[in-house]
Amino acid sequence: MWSLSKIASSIHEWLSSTFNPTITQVIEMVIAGVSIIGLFAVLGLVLVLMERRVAAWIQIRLGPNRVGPLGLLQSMADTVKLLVKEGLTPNGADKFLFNLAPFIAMIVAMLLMAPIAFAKDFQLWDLNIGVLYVSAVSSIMVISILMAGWSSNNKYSLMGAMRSGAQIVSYELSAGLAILSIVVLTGSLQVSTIIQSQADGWWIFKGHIPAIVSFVIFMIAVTAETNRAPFDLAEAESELTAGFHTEYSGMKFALFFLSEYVNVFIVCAIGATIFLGGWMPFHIGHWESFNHIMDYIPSSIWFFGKTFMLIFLIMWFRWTFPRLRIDQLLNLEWKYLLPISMLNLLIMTAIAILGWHF
Amino acid sequence: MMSGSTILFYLLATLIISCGVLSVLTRQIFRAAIYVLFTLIGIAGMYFWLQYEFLAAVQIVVYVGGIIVLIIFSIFLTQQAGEKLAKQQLDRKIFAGLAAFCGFALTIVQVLQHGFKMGTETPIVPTVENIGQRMLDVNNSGYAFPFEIVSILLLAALVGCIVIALRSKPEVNLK
Amino acid sequence: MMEPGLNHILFVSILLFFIGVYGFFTRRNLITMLMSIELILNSVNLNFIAFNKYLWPGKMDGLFFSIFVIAKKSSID
Amino acid sequence: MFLKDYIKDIYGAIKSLLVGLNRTGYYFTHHKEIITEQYPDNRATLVMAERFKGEVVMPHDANNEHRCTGCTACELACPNGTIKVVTKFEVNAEGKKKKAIDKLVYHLELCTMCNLCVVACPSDAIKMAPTFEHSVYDRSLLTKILNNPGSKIMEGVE
Repeated sequence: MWSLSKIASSIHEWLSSTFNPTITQVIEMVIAGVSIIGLFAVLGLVLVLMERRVAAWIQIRLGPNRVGPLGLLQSMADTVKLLVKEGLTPNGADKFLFNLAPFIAMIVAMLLMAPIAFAKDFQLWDLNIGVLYVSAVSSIMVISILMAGWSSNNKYSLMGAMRSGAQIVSYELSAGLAILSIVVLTGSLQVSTIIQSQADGWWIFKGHIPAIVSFVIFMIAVTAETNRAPFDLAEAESELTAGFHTEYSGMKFALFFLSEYVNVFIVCAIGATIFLGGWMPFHIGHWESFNHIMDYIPSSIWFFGKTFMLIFLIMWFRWTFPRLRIDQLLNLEWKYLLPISMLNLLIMTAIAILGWHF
Repeated sequence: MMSGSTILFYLLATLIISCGVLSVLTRQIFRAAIYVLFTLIGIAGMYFWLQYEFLAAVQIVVYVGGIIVLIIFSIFLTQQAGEKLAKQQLDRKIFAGLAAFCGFALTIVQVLQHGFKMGTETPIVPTVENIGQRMLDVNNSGYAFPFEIVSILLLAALVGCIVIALRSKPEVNLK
Repeated sequence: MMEPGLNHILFVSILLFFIGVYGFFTRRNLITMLMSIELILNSVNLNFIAFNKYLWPGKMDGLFFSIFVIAKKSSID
Repeated sequence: MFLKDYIKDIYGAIKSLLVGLNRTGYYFTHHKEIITEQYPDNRATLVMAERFKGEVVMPHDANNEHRCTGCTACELACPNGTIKVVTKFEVNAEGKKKKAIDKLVYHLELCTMCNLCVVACPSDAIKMAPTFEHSVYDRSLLTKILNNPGSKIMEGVE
């Protein structure tokens, strides 16, 4: 049976037997970087196509079916179109910050890939604050949006950036509290420990109703954090033309676009890791024979299956719900999600102390 | 041959110092905020380099996600895009530069003359578990009491904010 | 170039401190003065951490002081 | 009571969200009733709606006769000068002069398909056709003459 960790370790052995340690490390870093960039490209292509297909199916349409067989090359064609477009910089814009903003968005998305466990023993950096690292670094994202909004020298951009700033800063709280309520149960922020603790069942099943509540809150909060509908006030087409990326075109716009999809992937991967056990197969308690059958499915398939299920959920939200108004958005966070998630955290702490979880 | 960690240190130091200098010299206020942001990220990187990961994450959460966003919002609400700050007076600059340089020279001489006694104890890994247990320890020199004081301070700040926000405008008599 | 140690980190943090002081003296705008204070406090935090790491590796007091400084700063803002 | 309203709010919100998700989920899983028209492929079976307004045409019967009297009501009704009626005088069998149309010039590129000319026509000579494939390589091809060459007015239309 193939697995990603075996491939990685065989590459590592071959490299360390051929070169000295420093060069081995450099080559491994290059390989990791290139594969992350490759993953980005694949994710961009796949998620754009998936989004258009899901949207079409929900609206009883067919979706892209002209470019390539079954329209599978549609996102390739989109990429080529964006690559050959002229990248404009508006007059009166702060050129340095204007050009820097999309790269910051991209770099942040790359940094976020580090602690994600893609398969069993297949992780770039298993640091001991993994989950906190993700929620910390993802807050740099808001800076790139604010930067883009200010430096475009356009009132729509500025308004979109301000809305998005208020939105991301406030929804980060309830996303953090939802993550914390599972961290209370595991007693660790390390991604590998969190996954290991779900070897006898996923937290969403083991943690009773509070886990489900925090899962729901987490999904709502990350939908808002990634600026997707129904929380896409930052780029509300009907009011703000396109919000913070009104002035962007060509490759710079493509970077923003790609980073949005990569962010969706990352938050779904974190959600899958925390609530649904990451690469851990579906196990029921100590029912060994059943668990053994489940182990035959490779761990990477489990991880990507769960992640894409959550991505589908977020796309489902997008094509179902209408956009919220800004005051409704802030009411939802401060009057409903935050008090509920605080209460939920309290209940979860009690459950953890009393040992009521399975 | 320098090791990777040495190269990393010098890169981070260059980032911190150059962005710090740019942030106090630039005349565009938004750029100053962005340079401060890069300085803070560089310092967070320095904490990572020192293997204080928890503090680095806290630094990024609080400064980047909170304070810099707040500063940028206040810039958005008070300044015009493209407007430059007033030019500083030359004598003021000279005075400030001289004072900063003298202070810097004095301190660095002091630091270099003072021979620090390097610690020889077995180092503790600052994991989250260790930090939590040491900080909330009530017996052997834990920091439970200061922790409570700081949380009361934060609560007071929160209440103060709400009071300021709730203060209703004085009713204007239209007659 | 030498292996970076305590003195290197102290050099960086002292330089950052006086950059902040220079900014505080020259700026006339409240927001930019606040930014300079930001730099000063961060250099102090870096100092705490460096001393904790190199002089008292068995304790964590420097770390706690930095966390309190960050908390206090956020409450002031 | 405040708490009761609060919980009721949450319950109502979750219920309405689930109803919405259920509806779209139904469409997603029952992927049979497709409303997409795959246009160039289904040209043979394409059915346009009755009410679709593509361009103004003048129907002629088998004897190459139309119903237009040349009264220029359509030209007057048109808000942006799309229709130009060019009239001539015909001498009929009894030696009487009678006004008739020479050409009815129609500028498709100016037309907004507002249907006012069709409404204004007293003798129902023109109507809207459901054609929509109007793209041509030369703009002058969009200027059309509606009456066929050699056509004449139908008997009994005044």
